Amino acid sequence: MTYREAVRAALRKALRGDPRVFLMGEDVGRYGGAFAVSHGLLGEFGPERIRDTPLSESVFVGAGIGAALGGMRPIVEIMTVNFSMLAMDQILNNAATLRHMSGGQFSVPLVVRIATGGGRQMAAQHSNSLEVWYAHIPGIKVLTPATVTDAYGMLLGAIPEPDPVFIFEHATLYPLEGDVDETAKIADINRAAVRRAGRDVSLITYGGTLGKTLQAAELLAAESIDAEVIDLRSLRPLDTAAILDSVAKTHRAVIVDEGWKTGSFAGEVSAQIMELGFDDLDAPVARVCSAEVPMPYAKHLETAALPQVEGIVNAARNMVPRHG
Amino acid sequence: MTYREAVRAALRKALRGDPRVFLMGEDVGRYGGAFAVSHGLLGEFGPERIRDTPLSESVFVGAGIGAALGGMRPIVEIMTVNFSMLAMDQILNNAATLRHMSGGQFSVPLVVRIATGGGRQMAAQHSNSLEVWYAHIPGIKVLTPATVTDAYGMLLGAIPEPDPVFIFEHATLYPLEGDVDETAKIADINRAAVRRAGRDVSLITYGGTLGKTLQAAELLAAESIDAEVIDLRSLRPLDTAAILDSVAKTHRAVIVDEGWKTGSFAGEVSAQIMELGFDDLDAPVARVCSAEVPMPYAKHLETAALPQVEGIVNAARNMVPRHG
Amino acid sequence: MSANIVSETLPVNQEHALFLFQEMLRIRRFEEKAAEMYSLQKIHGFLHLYIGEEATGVGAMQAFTPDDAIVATYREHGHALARGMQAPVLMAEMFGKATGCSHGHGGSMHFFDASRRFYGGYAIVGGGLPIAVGLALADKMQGRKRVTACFFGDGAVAEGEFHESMNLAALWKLPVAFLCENNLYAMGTALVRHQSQTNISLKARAYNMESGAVDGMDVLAVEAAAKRAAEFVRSGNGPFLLELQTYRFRAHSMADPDLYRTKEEIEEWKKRDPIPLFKFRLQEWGYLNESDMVRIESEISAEIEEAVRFAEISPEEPIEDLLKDVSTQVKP
Amino acid sequence: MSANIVSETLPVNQEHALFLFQEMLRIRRFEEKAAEMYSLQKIHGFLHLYIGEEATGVGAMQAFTPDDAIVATYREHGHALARGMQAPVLMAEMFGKATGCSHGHGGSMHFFDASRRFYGGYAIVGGGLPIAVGLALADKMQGRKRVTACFFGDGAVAEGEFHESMNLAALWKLPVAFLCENNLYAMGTALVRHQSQTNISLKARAYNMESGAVDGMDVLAVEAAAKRAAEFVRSGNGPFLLELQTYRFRAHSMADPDLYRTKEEIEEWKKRDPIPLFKFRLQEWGYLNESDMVRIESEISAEIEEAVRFAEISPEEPIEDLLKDVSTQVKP
Ligand SMILES: Cc1ncc(C[n+]2csc(CCOP(=O)(O)OP(=O)(O)O)c2C)c(N)n1
Ligand SMILES: Cc1ncc(C[n+]2csc(CCOP(=O)(O)OP(=O)(O)O)c2C)c(N)n1
Ligand SMILES: [Mg+2]
Ligand SMILES: [Mg+2]
Repeated sequence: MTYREAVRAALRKALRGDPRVFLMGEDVGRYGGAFAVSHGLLGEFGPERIRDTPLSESVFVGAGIGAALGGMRPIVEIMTVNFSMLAMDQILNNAATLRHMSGGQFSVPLVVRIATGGGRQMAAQHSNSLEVWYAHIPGIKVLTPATVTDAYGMLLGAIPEPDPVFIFEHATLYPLEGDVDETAKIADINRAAVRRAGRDVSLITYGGTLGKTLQAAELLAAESIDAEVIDLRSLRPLDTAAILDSVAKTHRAVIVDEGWKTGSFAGEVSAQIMELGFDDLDAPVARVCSAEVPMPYAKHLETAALPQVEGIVNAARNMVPRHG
Repeated sequence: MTYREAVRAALRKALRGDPRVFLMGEDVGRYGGAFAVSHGLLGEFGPERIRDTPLSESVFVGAGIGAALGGMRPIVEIMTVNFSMLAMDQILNNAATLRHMSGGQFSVPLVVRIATGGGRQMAAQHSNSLEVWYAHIPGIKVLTPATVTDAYGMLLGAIPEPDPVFIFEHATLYPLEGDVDETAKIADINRAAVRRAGRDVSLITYGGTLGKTLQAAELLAAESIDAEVIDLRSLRPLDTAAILDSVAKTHRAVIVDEGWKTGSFAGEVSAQIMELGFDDLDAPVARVCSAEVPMPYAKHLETAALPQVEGIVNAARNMVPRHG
Repeated sequence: MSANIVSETLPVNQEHALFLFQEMLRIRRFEEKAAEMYSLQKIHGFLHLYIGEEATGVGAMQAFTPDDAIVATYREHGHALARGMQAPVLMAEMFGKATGCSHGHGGSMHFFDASRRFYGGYAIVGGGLPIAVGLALADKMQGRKRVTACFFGDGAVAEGEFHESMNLAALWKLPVAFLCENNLYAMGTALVRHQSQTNISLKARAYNMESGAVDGMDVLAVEAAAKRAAEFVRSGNGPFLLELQTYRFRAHSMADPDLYRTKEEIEEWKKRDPIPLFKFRLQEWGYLNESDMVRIESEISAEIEEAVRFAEISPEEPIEDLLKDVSTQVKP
Repeated sequence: MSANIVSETLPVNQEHALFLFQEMLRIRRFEEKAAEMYSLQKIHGFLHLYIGEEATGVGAMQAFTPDDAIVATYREHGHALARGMQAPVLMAEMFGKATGCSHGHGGSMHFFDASRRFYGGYAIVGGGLPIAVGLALADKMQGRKRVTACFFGDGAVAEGEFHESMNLAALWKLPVAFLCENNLYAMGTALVRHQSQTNISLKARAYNMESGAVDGMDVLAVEAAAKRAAEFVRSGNGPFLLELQTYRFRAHSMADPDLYRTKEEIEEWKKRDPIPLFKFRLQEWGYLNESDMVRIESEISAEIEEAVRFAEISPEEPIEDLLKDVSTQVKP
């Protein structure tokens, strides 16, 4: 099944399993979902539970918060991360604060799914990767499923969470094919995963750049550089232990992150390695991020702006001493 | 004069010097400014140029962008950084993109002043430090004047900029006293400043935490630890050279930043030192940031949540080997 | 109901009338004390007083049952008290104590009480409206006949969140009573300087929503209008916008030098102070004599002194608990 | 002007009538070619066609002088062409070439042209409205008698930015002509499912703004209504909201399977296709015969072929210039 179908299967399972669950967002129903993720769910669950909203990001995210306070288990879809700017007030000031601000009286069991990332020539207003902003906010969880299995398992893992969970689905992943065991238990959403074991360098990434990073690891293998690939899976909480374990083994790390470099999540990971794994390092941690430019439309410029396999390979190659 | 008065003096100079300059925001006029910054300007310049807006952050920031496109030199005030969430769409998707997206045809000479920071028991919806989010955005400049002189000079330095400039004024600084040479030329807004020279450790900070950092340096001096204090002044562009110069000298750095730690600007600075100053380091770079909690109201909790002098001193002390 | 101002009232018995009076007076005295505590630096941060607006909160609150939900603003002392929250936990909250209704996390702007379905205390202007819409959505989806009462000011009407909330609530026929406390100012900005259309209840038409306006200085008129609005909503007709026309006698917050309006304007409005106005009627009806009045004042005074005492002696939340309620499971 | 639909038209001479016809036809053919180029993978990303809505853009654009400003949406091919931007630079933009009107940075959704005061091309729904308000503010403050024309869809009306923009423009009496192209759908969501009040022009009352609605399939009616609106605005009366009632014949974008409406509904609307409708009238008036028609089609066809050729042979922006226009001074 595809990543898209895996999200859909998880939605279906959540909707079937709990009458409090409903899906709400722009064009999730009659249109069939901007990325066809929710295609067919309207027919199965009806318009009460598959709710098309007006173009009103602030109120439909805020209403998700309110409905969660009121005992529902809303899943809100934001079509593209850039549009979530219109809901940032509700996210930062309400969703993330209500539990603490109320002295623990209220909780907001809300799941928000957001399509993110570039690579489809959607230009400057539809291509950002702002996961780092969300990961900065205490009080919420930030997940970045990068595989078909995680698309399924992490969404199901998010539903029972008592606090707001933001799931970033990189839009280039939707057609990705993979296997999912639908009977398997829901995923642990707090742990990173080693996607490829290796000894020479840790390539640390998440979301849309996992595929490129794995490709880079293969190319490096051909040069006898044995890269370990860590998929962070969750940015908040961050599985720092998994990062440190890997770096303790490889002594080198490249962080691959589609966000703009300055203020990137890659910077955070680098800083944590600095703080907790400094003595393990044989070389400075490197970052492969997006160029600091609003995403250009033209293919060749967009490709140049985004992290690519070659850049990852170069970064790793530059820090690993030549064998023989 | 106070920091507040210095901002006001700069506003007055800008308004007098260029008929295209005007100030717009909530309660900048009749109320006299939420922090009394614009007090008196309405009387001097009239309601055409000191414009009270409705509570509509998105449109008054967007109108600032439009007015800049239309040949004006707007200065927009956002009362508190948390409210700027309501304008993030205009900031990220329009202000920062228009020059590039239009192939260089348009520019947005807009200045936005934003009060930021905690420490006044304003609780979770009025106390954040989100400078790092702004510093992540290509296409804009992000300034953090920390002294009375910079409050004056950097605002004047921002006015002639052809691109959007966001100036963060830490609300605890407004009563700060200092000297300003009003006849001096406008400040270089792109460079960091060494606020105290030292050899043992670099304390790198900006905005509201400069004062605490200088206090920490004094306490460290009493322990014979000679700290250098770097005031970043501008987060975008970042004066990386100044950071590296300092670290090359001291071999140690503590970054002090009022933002929450995960995804903080301190992380970015740490990552850049990692990348470009690794070989100079005798100890891992440390960060002193805010605790990861929505800002609590109660004084003792707020104090515990924010970076304090003691924490800075401890961080520095822990990394400097005991002399004798 | 049209967009005309209604000031019809329902017949009122002595007990209920006295209750309303005491409710208003308690709020007034509570806030006078809060102002004093602020001057004494027992209370910090922002303190927004409701003085002058007591009839709107007290009158409106009569329309809602314990099952209904309340969403308020940073100027919510009156709503909290009228909802039955007790003065001591509110005072303790403003003192930043662990016994406060939000454990001292929120202060004056962020009162919460799950047991009374009091959902706060929102300090981003307009930010509470989407929450109210969501609470009502939950009720509607779960087939409960509850109403969500959402208080906000005239200033909030200019925010996009007002517009989006009105449209969605009306579109989905959600059980929200939108209660706009129009006190003619948003901080220092007068209604005419922040609204191109100053008739707020008329704006409901843009959403195909029913609306009305009422004299917010007359507690009985407010009660009657709010009850009609609440019953309309409760009967499944969708949301209702009720404009409560009032005035704040004090500055916007303790930090406000109040430069933007004249003393005369304030004095003029004080002639319509809801408390003496209602007292006069109670006396006229023979519901209240001077000795009742002395008793009521002294009961309230005792209650508020007790609130201060409680706040004073209450413990602070331990610093070790700083990260406790950020997420359900915190990894320390 | 009331909120009723007007379809009065002004007397029209042959030259102007033919001009309008050609303008509409050029847009139609340009977009048919764009769709073809998308299928051939010469154009990527989002492509939103305007087909069916040509009368609104062409009719409305007649009301604005070169000094006026235009703000449009991601569905702006029609507006750009009607504003005089040339097909080759638009096609080149969609091909991602350096010769494109935005150097290939923007693509279909982000056309810009400083020389024609065409301010783009906004792809966040509602995001252009505040920009238009600001452009108008600049004009008003500088004492210029210009108008800013702001196009947006019915979907945008639900966004908070619409509300805030309407209020501010009306409050400050800014010279904005708000032109709502109501094509009855926001992506797959029908007007009745996204607006509690489906009469869009009526919403202006909530802002004390003048408004009107017009049959957007009749280019002459649109022209007349837009001219009245523009003159109203130009004369210093403040903003005007004009609702242009139209329909899009194609899917929302090339990615849309168009599942949310019936073929019959589309066919019904196609009977009101603005181009044949106007052609019929031109013929009736004796303004257009078959040989004119052949000539016009072939001229437009040549123009568009040239646009494709130009786009094909144009160079790409060099990759070294990736960071060039991010800020004025870039430190490489
Ligand atoms: C989004 C936002 N912008 C600005 C402020 C600052 N502020 C706090 S209250 C207020 C005025 C609100 O007026 P209104 O809604 O009429 O309520 P009132 O204070 O009169 O009760 C302003 C501007 C804020 N808290 N939130
Ligand atoms: C803020 C925002 N939310 C969602 C989208 C996705 N989207 C693009 S166009 C569109 C529909 C807009 O409808 P309308 O305003 O009626 O314009 P039309 O496409 O019909 O011309 C949507 C939902 C967007 N671009 N921006
Ligand atoms: Mg008010
Ligand atoms: Mg539409």
